[in-house]
Amino acid sequence: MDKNTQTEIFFGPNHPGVPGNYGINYEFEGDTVTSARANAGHLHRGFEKLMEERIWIKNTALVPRICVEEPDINEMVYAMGFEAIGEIEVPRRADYIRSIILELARIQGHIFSIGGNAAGIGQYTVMHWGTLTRDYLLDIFEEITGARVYHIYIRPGGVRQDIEDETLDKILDLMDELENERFPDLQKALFENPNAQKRWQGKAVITKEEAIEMGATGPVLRANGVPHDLRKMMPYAAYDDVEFEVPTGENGDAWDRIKIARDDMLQSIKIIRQLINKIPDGPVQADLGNGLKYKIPKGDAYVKIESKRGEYGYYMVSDGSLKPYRVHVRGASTPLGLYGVREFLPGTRIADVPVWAKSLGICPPEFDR
Amino acid sequence: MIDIIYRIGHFVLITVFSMALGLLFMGIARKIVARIQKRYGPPVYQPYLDVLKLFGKDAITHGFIFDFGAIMALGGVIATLFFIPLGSWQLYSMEGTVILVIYLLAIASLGMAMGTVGSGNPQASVGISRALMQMLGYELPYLVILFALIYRYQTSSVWGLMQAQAGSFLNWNLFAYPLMAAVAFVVLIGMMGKKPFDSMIAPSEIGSGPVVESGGKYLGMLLLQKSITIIIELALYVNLFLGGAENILIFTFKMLIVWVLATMFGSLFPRFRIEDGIKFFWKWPLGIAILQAIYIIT
Amino acid sequence: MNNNFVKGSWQEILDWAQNKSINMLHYCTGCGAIELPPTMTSRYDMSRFGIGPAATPRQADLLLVTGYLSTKTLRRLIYTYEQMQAPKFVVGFGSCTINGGMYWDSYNTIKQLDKYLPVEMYIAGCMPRPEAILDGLLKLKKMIADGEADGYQRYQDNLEYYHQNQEAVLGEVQRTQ
Amino acid sequence: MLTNYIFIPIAAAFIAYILNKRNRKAGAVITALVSAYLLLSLTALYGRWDITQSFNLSLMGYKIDFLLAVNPLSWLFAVMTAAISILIALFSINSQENFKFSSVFNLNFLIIIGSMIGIVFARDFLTLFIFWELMTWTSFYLISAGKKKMAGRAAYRYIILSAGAAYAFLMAAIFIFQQTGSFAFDSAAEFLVANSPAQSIMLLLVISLPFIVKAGIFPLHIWVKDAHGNAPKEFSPFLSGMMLKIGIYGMIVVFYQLSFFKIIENTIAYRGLPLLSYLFALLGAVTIITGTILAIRQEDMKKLVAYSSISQMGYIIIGIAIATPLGFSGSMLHLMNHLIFKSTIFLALAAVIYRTGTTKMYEMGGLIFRMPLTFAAYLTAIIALAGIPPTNGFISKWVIYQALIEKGYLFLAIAAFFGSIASFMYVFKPLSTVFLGQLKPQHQNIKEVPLLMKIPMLILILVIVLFGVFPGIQMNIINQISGYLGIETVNYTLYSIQGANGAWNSLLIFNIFSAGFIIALLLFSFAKKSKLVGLLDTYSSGEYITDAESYHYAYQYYRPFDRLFDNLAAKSLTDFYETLTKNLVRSGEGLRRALAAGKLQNYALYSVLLFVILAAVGWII
Amino acid sequence: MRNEKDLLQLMNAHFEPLKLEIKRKQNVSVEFKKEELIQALSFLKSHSYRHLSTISCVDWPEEGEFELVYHLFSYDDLINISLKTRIKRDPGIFQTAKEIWPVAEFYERDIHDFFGVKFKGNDNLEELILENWQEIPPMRKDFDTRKFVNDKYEWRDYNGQKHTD
Repeated sequence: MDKNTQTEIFFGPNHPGVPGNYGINYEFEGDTVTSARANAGHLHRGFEKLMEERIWIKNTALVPRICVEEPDINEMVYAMGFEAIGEIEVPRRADYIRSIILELARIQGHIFSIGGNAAGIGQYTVMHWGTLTRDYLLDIFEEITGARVYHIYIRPGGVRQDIEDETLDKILDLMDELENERFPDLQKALFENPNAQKRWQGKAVITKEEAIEMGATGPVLRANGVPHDLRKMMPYAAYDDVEFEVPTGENGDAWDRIKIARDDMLQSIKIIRQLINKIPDGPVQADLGNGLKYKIPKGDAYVKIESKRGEYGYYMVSDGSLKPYRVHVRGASTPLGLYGVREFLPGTRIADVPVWAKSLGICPPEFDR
Repeated sequence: MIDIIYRIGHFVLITVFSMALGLLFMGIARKIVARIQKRYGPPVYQPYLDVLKLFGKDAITHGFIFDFGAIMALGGVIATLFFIPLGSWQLYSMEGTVILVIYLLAIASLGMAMGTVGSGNPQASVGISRALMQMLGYELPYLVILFALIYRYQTSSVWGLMQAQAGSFLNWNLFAYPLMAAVAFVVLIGMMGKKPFDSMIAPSEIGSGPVVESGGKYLGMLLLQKSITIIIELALYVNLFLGGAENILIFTFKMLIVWVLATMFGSLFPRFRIEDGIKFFWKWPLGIAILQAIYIIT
Repeated sequence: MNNNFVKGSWQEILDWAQNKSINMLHYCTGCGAIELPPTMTSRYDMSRFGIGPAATPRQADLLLVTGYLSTKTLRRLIYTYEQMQAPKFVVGFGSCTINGGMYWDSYNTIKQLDKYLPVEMYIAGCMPRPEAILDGLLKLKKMIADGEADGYQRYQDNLEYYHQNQEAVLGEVQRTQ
Repeated sequence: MLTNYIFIPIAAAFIAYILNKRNRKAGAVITALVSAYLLLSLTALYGRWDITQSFNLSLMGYKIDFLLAVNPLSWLFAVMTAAISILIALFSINSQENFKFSSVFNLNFLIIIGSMIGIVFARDFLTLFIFWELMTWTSFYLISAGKKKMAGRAAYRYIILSAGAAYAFLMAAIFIFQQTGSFAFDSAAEFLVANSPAQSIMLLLVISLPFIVKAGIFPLHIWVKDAHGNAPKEFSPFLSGMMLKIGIYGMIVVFYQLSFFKIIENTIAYRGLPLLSYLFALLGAVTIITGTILAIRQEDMKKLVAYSSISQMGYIIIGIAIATPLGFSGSMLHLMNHLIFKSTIFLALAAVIYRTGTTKMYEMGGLIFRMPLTFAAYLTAIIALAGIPPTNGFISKWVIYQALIEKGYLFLAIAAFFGSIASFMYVFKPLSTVFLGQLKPQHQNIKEVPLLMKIPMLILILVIVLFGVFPGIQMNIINQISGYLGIETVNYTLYSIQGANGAWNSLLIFNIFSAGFIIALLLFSFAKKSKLVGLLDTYSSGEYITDAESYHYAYQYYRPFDRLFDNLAAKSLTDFYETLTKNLVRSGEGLRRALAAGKLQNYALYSVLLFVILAAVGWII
Repeated sequence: MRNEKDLLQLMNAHFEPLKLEIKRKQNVSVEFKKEELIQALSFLKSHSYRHLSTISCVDWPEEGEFELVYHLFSYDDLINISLKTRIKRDPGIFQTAKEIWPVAEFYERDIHDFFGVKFKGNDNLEELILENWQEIPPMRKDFDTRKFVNDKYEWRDYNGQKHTD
């Protein structure tokens, strides 16, 4: 690094433009980034060690706190891992409720990321509207699970409690309100705004080969026209009973990724409506005996589901005892946050670094664990 | 001697009045933006409390140039107040005040630039280089407009230009040359650094740019400088295009209208990148300004 | 402006002004930070009480420690805290800052925040809700108005105690010159 | 009587050369003494415009007389030369300790001063040409004495351009001599007026060629950057301060004394201005724009200031070319102010180079703490150059703006506005990269420059502020000049100038600015005292700054702005000239191979043939 | 479009895997000897298994071995294959997969941080997540967190009684 011509900037932990508690130390020359390094590890709490110290049911309280933007995804993968090793059959109604919760979580995650991206380029009005819309979804979660963000609702073997019918009607009303009032506002304010398009078009481009080589999935891959979605490829919960398309983009830049986030939300609304119409009756929790004595035979499994940022997987090993032997968390933005920064950030302008970081959905707690 | 005391008293009165008015306008702007974002927003007198708190806080300095920059910025802006007729208050209707005001504002920005870069933070230097580039961007169309106005009314003093629009509101420049007034409005937004053109203090890109190291009383002085700059630029716009006013109340009301429009205009646009900002200023506004000037000259 | 004159009635005015306009540092240290956007934006709107975000420690008065603190974040938090200027306050969110909370047996998070930084108040809730945050901040404003919020004074007075605790956990810590 | 102003410096030059061989400082001391003497005696000359001196020489049957005379214009230039040379001599006394060629430097420097005064007092073409060539050759040696490799190439380009233009000037002068029988300006003036307009315009254009080259006007400005960039650091202020102005002096002589304006009176006019002089004004405008854009791009501070000199010269040319009283006095004001603040900038930068040894801006930073006075000098000078009110820079620009607006020249005004606003950018770049920001480790123990180098900077700062507040001092000499050249004068008082539609009062501005400053100072000291903190304790978003050197933004300071002009700058004029010379050489080579083919008798044949042709041509004319 | 059985036959044909197992629909796990794993990775990558989800490491202190698990996925066969291998615990050295998947460099750095496994060929193995960590790598089974936390941090005592006893 030639000290005279290059300046080092700490896009570090305490910086308004960085997504969460995470840092990028980059050098730039003139106004183009020349080299960058990820400065991760600020949120490391050693989840995997803590999980080995607790019995199976206690971990359900610990697991949603891994990634704060998508707590339900963690609960679902943990439950699926437990059921995969123990070959436990989950009642059909629980599958439906799980899918409803996951789709609601996907909508609130996408609105939050659209708001974050808009704030990155200075469009604070859309951030305010987005967070307001997200709050209505948190109210619905509060009604179903009793908590706004960390729900601890999806448990191994099913779901903690049933959803009453009027809650389902409330969800349907909310879906109509989202589709007819909230999203058209965002559409006019952000997606038909020439400045926003100019700020995002052609920025932070990740091509199809780079994404696959790096192991990046979700909107980063789908922005290049590749309709890979785990809900279609490896259907879990109740996704085999619903039809929906997988939105894709063409040239893999920030503008396509944000449009995919918007189309994803519209698809989720369609899925929720189908799920609520076809929800069967029946128990919501498989009979596994006393919660404190959950035990599954020796074995291991790698389970993964489609979070809003891509493939989110756990590798779980059990040695037949009361506690999990080993749980390895694979966050959706791990390749991008650590490797992608060093490979693909150099070459962007300083003004586009926040656009780069936020549009690729880097969520630091996933790889800090 | 009496005249000197009267002048000094008048001078201090105008400075305090425009600081208060500027801060009130900033409070109103925050309220409007809050309402657009569907929330209450801070009370209208919030900027007064901010300034009072900031002057009460401790502060750090990075040496002589850091202080000198802040003082020169505020001093330059207060000096500019002298030459702008606020309604009927006019201390010096001297010649050439139009061009003088542009250059006096340059003192303020040079002072702030020197002070903030003196803090040794590269993010401040990047912010200042963007501010200077943007200044070149919006200053060119503005000076072409001034050139046309001075040539049209054959006087280069703001007072003279204001007098030239006396009589019915029909011969305000807003109606006489609507295109020029529109270009001046866009330039006004650029000059005040409001939303689409605030890439120099972009918090998410360069951690709030030049003011990165200014805490306590330095931030207070920058707020006061910003408030007076708002009043100066609005007063210039009202004098040149809305025909000034007989008394201060009508003048403040006109300034408020222009200010509210500028705030609303900006609150829905994300921020330009700096080279797109310059290109924007040099494409449409400069083109229209030159066409208008040619129309006036021939 | 020497200090004893400041101590008199002028200090009340400053305290009054300080509690009317607080700048909160935009540093999301832990998981509680996800509840800050709803509090700052349209629905719960923290700015109607005069509390707004600030980008850098120089402009900030209030440091929110939102949830657990890993040792790596604590080292940077101390450096940021010392860069902030005098009337500064620290508010701890949730049980993780009181006794380690859910991560009581984690090898990488600190268990008691007030051994390393002077804390004005804690807000309960494993990630407190926006209403709880607003209620806490309103109490903080009252404390500032009455002049009880003197955490920065306590930090200056027993600097040695705090620095010892910090070095015990973190090894060497970078100080501001 | 006038001759001793010319021959004393030239004689002293040889003494200085010999003395300097033994004691390094002697040369500079002698230069300082001589220029002090010149300054005193020239100021004593003020007001006596009737002194003339002439002596004649008969050569091959022709009676040639050399005329010297003093008039307000030439007096002003002579005083300016003397003033700037005394400051530079003082500065270079100990700034040249480790400079190999200091004795050669002083020799050439003194000869240049003598020849410049000679040019300015000359009243006929021959003396003008002799001293012009003397000045060009000595400055050629001085430029090539700079950085070895680069200076050589720059000096060649400079000498080729100047020599070509000078010989064209000589041809035109001889042609006029044949028509009028004498070289004097006045006789030439009557002849040109009587002559057919087309031919006299052609003659005057050829005569003004060397002046255009020396003034660095647009098409022929390419030598300025390299010459300034590579000349020794003491000579650059003189080069850009005075040498560019001599070109302007020549233009004024051509426009007024050789009555260029009277000749083109009746040609087609654009908005009341003869097209040809409007063309000159356009050339000036283009000089401003190219000079500014290229100045913003430079990474070497001397080249940056050189380009800014070119763009400031553009203002002066516009002022003269539009031929209105306001325009002329504005350009003369700007001429004097530019000399003052440009030499301050160059002296400040020379002080920085003397201490750090490098001219590249990104290799320096944070020098304000080590060299506060140099910073103060540089700051005042750039406030003047940017044209900010309390200094003299603003007044001259304001008068030029008044002149432009009065006549409504839109495109010239746009170029002028662009030049002055963009000057904030390239003026602030060295300030922020060299003086502010983080200090480089290798510059930790730099001290302020010695006393003898501080004095010139202090004097210049005082002069900037003095002329900023009381422009009247400059105006009375300018009015005498315009009276001498036959332009109506602009009325003025000690601190105000009458613009197109109203007077301008600079003392009032100064008072108001200081009042505002005092109020801000009061407000500042009212709040609590702030704690001094080191430069490394700055916002770095929580991380630790390990090495200060990389935490400083200096390289490509205005990259986004330069990107807009990348393709324009790429097609710069120097490549155009390079290609021109390349295929010129190739075609010459082809011709030589085809004709001579190395045999001896061919050469003899061709020389005879040539002789015959020449004889025939001589017989026809 | 192979199904699970075709995939296992393919493995058997080209390598001698120690254990083959179909865990669930679209999920297969194969165990290899230490030497064969890297060839198996590049072989599978050329056969449409181009997505490397992650590299996990499990510590078996009783058998004195680390178990490295490479999770691959194919966008054509839509099958998830986990390649396992066992390496000795005390030297804990394995070849790097950096040449095949450059992103593996960071997964290996992460495993080095928490388990202390050294990967030959991956030169920058400095700390990624932890910061100047002196004890043994924390995720190993023989690292007792309760004791470590006890002496490094002291819990808040509520009038004499710690909330954790």
